[in-house]
Amino acid sequence: GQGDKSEVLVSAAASLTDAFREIETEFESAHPDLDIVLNFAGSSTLREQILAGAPVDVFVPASESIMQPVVDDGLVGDSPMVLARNRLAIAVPIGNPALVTGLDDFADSALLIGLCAPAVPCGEFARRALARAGVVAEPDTNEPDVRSLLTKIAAGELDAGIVYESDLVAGGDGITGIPISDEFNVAATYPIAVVTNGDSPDGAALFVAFVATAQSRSILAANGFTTP
Amino acid sequence: MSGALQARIDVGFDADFRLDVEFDVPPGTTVALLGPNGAGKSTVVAALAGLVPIDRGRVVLDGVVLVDTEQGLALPAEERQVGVVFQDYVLFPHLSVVENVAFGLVARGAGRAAARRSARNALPEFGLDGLGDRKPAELSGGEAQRVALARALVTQPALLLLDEPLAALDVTTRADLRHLLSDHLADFSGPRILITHDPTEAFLLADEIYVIENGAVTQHGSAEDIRLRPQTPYAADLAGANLLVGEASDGLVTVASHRLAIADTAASGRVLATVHPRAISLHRRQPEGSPRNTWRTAIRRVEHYGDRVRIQVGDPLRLTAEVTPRAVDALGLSVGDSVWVSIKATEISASPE
Amino acid sequence: MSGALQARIDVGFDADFRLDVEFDVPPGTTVALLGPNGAGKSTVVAALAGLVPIDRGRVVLDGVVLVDTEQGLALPAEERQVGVVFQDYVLFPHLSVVENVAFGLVARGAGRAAARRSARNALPEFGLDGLGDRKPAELSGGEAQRVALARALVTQPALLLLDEPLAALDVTTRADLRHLLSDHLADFSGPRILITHDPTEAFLLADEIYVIENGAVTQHGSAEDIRLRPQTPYAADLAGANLLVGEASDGLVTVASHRLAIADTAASGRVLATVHPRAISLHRRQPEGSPRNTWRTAIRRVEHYGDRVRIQVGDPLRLTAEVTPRAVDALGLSVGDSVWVSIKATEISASPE
Amino acid sequence: MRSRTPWPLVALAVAAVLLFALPLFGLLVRTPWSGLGEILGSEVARDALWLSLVTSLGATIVALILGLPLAWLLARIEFPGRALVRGLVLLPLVLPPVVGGAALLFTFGRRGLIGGPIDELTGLVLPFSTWGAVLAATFVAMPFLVITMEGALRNLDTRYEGAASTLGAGRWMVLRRVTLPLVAPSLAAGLVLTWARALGEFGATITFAGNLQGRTQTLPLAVFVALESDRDVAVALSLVMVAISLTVLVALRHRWWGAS
Amino acid sequence: MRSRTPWPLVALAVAAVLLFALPLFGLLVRTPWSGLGEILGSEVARDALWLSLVTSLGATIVALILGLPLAWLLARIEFPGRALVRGLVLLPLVLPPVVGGAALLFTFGRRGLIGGPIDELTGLVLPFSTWGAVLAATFVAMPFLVITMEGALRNLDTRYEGAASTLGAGRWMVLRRVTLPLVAPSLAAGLVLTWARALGEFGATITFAGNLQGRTQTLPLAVFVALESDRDVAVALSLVMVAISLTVLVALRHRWWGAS
Ligand SMILES: Nc1ncnc2c1ncn2[C@@H]1O[C@H](COP(=O)(O)OP(=O)(O)OP(=O)(O)O)[C@@H](O)[C@H]1O
Ligand SMILES: Nc1ncnc2c1ncn2[C@@H]1O[C@H](COP(=O)(O)OP(=O)(O)OP(=O)(O)O)[C@@H](O)[C@H]1O
Ligand SMILES: [Mg+2]
Ligand SMILES: [Mg+2]
Repeated sequence: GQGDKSEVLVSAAASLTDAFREIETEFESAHPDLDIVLNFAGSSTLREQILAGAPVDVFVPASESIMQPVVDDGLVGDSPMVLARNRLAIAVPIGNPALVTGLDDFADSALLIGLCAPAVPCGEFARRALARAGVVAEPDTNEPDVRSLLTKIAAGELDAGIVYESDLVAGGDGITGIPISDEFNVAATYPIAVVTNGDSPDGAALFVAFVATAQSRSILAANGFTTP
Repeated sequence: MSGALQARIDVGFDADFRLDVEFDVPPGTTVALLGPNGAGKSTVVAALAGLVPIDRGRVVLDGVVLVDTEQGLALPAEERQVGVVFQDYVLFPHLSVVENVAFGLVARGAGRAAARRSARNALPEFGLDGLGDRKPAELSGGEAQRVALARALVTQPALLLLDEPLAALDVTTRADLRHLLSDHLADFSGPRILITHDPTEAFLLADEIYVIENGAVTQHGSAEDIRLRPQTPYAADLAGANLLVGEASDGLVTVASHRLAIADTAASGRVLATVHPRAISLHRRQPEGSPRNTWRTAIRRVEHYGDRVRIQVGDPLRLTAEVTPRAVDALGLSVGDSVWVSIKATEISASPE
Repeated sequence: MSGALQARIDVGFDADFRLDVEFDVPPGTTVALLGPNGAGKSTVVAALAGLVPIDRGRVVLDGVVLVDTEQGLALPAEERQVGVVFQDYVLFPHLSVVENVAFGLVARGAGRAAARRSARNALPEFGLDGLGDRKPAELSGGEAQRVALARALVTQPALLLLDEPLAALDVTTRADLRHLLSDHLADFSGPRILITHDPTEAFLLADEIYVIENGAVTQHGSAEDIRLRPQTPYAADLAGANLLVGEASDGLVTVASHRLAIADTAASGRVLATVHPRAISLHRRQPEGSPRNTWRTAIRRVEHYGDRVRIQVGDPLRLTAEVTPRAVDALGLSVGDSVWVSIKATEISASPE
Repeated sequence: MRSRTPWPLVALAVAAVLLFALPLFGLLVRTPWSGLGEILGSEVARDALWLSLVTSLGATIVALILGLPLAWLLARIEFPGRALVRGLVLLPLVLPPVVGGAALLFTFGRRGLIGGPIDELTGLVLPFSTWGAVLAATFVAMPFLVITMEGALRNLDTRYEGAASTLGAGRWMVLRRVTLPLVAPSLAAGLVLTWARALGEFGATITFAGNLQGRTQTLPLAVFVALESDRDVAVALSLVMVAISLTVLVALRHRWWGAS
Repeated sequence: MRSRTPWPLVALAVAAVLLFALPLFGLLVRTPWSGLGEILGSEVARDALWLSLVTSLGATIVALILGLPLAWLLARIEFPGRALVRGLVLLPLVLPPVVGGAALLFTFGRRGLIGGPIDELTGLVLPFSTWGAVLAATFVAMPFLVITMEGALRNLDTRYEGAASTLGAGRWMVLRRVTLPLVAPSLAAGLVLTWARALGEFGATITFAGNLQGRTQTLPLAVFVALESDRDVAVALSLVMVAISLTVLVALRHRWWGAS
């Protein structure tokens, strides 16, 4: 951070990395007196920090369930609003060696498939999508986060997995995406809220307002998110 | 400068061994501790140096109380001015010879460079020239012992504890260092305690000798005392004499049911009788003449020591006689042979136990 | 069983020290190595045991080639049947006395329990009863040395290397273990090498003596040879004799510009002349009579050894004389006094260098 | 000596202990003691506990078998590139776990350098299997054994080993009966560090072996997943790990560490 | 002895080395060598590198100051609860990093047991500050120093220290001139393990200290972020860590480790 600018500490889910870096640049040129400090980590890690009193101004986790305990603890000013949604997609290793075509292939026990763990949002949503498609999947692994699922797909260890669309945009090397049709697709919701622990409530409010602007929405869209 | 040492030490390891001794060493004198292996000599050193806590006792050096268990007082080792040559040297393996010798000087406040200089200057005196930069692992046994001696002596402590400091030295160096030590000891005004297994060394270097056996002092006195009137078999071995314990009455001593005539007709009760090996004669045939004690027995051992031969005879009294090689040849003595032993009554000195 | 040892060893540490020696030890004989500190005796042991690689040489034991540098062959230590008593014992600190002694038996294939039993049975012989369960750190110096001795002897190796095995023992135990050792050695058919600084020990236990100085053998022969004809000052010290190096001609030896008459008129060229201390007489006034060598000098040192007194006289010839305490008292000799020295020509034996 | 307490040292040591004890205390304060029994009795918890024990012990054993020889070589044998090998051993410590896991995938994965041939020859696929979890834990934990033992072996006086060999002990007996007992305290330290690190291993396992209950889901993985859904479960499972390691160490007290 | 090469040992050791070397090789194969210069010259990379060096060195120093006394006490002084303290020291190894970080937050956070009072008294807030990153790294890395040194000190023959004290050396001089030099190889091992662990530290740091570029974002955290946006950057940054640790260890070779 620079000199006497006031800092706004934004704790954002790691999947928002690229999008929020761009938004930071835009925001800071619009508000030269404010310095956005981005804190990327897994949503639950960020939540633990806030619950332990970390001086965070804005919290943007990857699911509403992560936000809930923070709300319950009375650490959120206004009730959270929805920042963006992230739709699911099928990820396969580049070249799609197992010739996966859609959700139906997840029932093929000959394939090595991976999902996120049911307790994790991406796992919960993936299972909902599969249920909608009437597919009974037996995953070979229940990855605790999308990142490790993607790593294994990229390495060719898994023939297919269900991830977020934004993941295919960011760091998607070695991965080919296959869209999931709207009728089955489920989207994760990214809530955003001002945290009362923070030292810059005004800056926080400005930032939350800024992410709702069209400028920000186009950045989010470019990174694979859908916006409300 | 005064500087006497008064020590009363009581310390035990487990139930097996207990050391309970008392010394009084005036300044400027050397006390030699002699005793069998495991008698507790090294334990005395450790206790005086502050390396082993004592159970009961009091040690005063030069008016300073080092330990007093009743007052719960025990000066830590580094605050006692005690120089120690350890039986197994305990040289610092990571330091060179010069650094080992300089260690005590640095610890006592000398500058690093000055200490090294003094240490290096002291090396020739101990026959260590040219070895200054070696590590202890690169020294021979005798060289290591000299380093240990140099390390302890250069600090000029108020009390010197020397645990078999010459045991690993060759004959020439041993004689040289014995002189060095006796010169050093003469200059050095504090008390010193020397442990040795070599009676000659003790007789040469010590003013007083303490014989320790099984944790207790069994005899102390001048070299002459020990030599002439040893009180225990160990002390007799030290003196090179034969020691017999018996019951005296009317000019006779009864030892294990064997009777010996002695000159002292007044002696009575339990006595220690000593006979010097050279006072015992051996004969092929029953001797005639003055010796009042003669009996027949067998030879158990024959040992040639250069110009003397020591012959041990068997029961009823195991005694060692010393004769010349010529006599052995003349009499044709060898192990198992039957011989006559004769001892003049005047050669047996008896003293009450 | 044969079992001789033939060894030719050449090994050096840095540039400072080089050992280059050759031995031939027939089976059943004991060779004593004597020599000043740092002469290389322990290095011989390490090289024979296989703990130090040798630079050049060949060692054959009982027909088996242990090392041959020309063939690039070196049996590892564990495949040589060599028992070693190390100068500093090197007992295993984590094992009890019994386990230390049993170690070699286990290593040579005995069952764990059987080995412990034999080890425990061997302890009394070495004066170690009751110490079987102690750890080495809980032993006195002499006790530790006995464990080292027991550990090496129980395995009955084909070659025994004893590096000052009795140095830390008390007089009584030393005599006992000397006997034990000489009995053991008598039973033991292999060759053995004994290192010692004690000439008596060497003379008693060894069949042949090698004097090593500065890495080389300077003299070897029987105890008698060394005692009567020492070839170096060190050997003379060993023998307790005075050694003079001089030029002989016409029944005279010139030593440092001083002339001594000798009996052997045939001797010529450089000779080693030895004089026994007891053959040197001291007088307050110029002596008259037969001794052909008399001169006047000063007393440098007086040392009392029990029943003998050794007196060193100063220039022109530093000699040690041995006299009785009675003589010292009678003549009132003390350091610095001027005395007359006399030596009979027949008491000086001269041999070509 | 023995009697005097060195207060400045004690003060620093107490500070060190507090650094470890206070966070534990903080954790205990926030623990949901009431629901604990139920959480710990669950199948997920039991599976994870069992797997954690298996993989951490397995990793420790493999580390011992491979790591001890390496430590011995590093300490005793002079060979070119020794410093490089020592540096290599530390890689798993400095590599971020995810990268380490990815590197393992490149090597031992189905399409990896070694994993490919292994798969073809034996049909054994390391990722997603318990073997994979053991491999990941070994990779991460073995450096502790190697580095600790190298230091200890370097410190050891080789004369004892020499004396043993003159008594007829071959290399193996010397190692077993002399070398290792003499460095026992350091070996205990190395093994404990290795085992504890393997027990706590998370990053490389998750990346390399995946997260399948009963097969690769060890306690740390279960904790991580639980953090997403039920914080109480996560804290409770963490306490299980704390309890295991404390129990093991207190139990080892006399056996291994030796009396002082 | 010296001349014979123990082949079975060598074979096992080679297997161990391969376990470390192959993944590195796998990583090198996938490294984007062309873009490397640009990536490493970026501000993010330079900040992270600098911070990593500062925090890992800082943590090593703090671990030395606090951990060495603790190791000494554990090795030398008999006190009740010693085994418990030793167990406590291992906590950071077995606690999942996120839980460890959370425990640190409970304790040293603004609302924590200690953090609250500290904040009120000094205004110093540890989380989200470089000091916090040092604290997290210390918490995680110090156990290695403590456990390694305890083992080494237990192995040490105390007679040398006794001899030094008879020569007049006080406790401090004995420590500095006798004890530590005698355990130098183990101390080197302990310090290297500590430093490497601190350098690679990720979980507790991201939880406790946050992930703020230039303040708490060390190399492993930067790798984590890079994984979300550009894998090439992540691999490149990982290689930086590998390079640093190899460089340091190869450089330390003679100075510290001592010739064998
Ligand atoms: N740490 C210990 N634990 C138990 N017993 C011990 C310990 N140290 C020494 N001892 C025993 O105490 C007794 C005295 O030992 P000390 O070393 O004082 O004997 P010493 O007279 O010096 O013998 P030496 O002439 O053999 O050196 C011995 O019996 C020894 O075995
Ligand atoms: N590792 C080594 N490095 C360098 N020099 C050494 C080493 N070991 C021994 N020496 C030197 O080699 C020489 C011979 O040593 P050795 O131990 O064989 O002597 P020694 O005859 O046994 O003497 P002592 O009677 O004192 O035991 C000595 O000068 C010694 O300093
Ligand atoms: Mg002793
Ligand atoms: Mg020697």
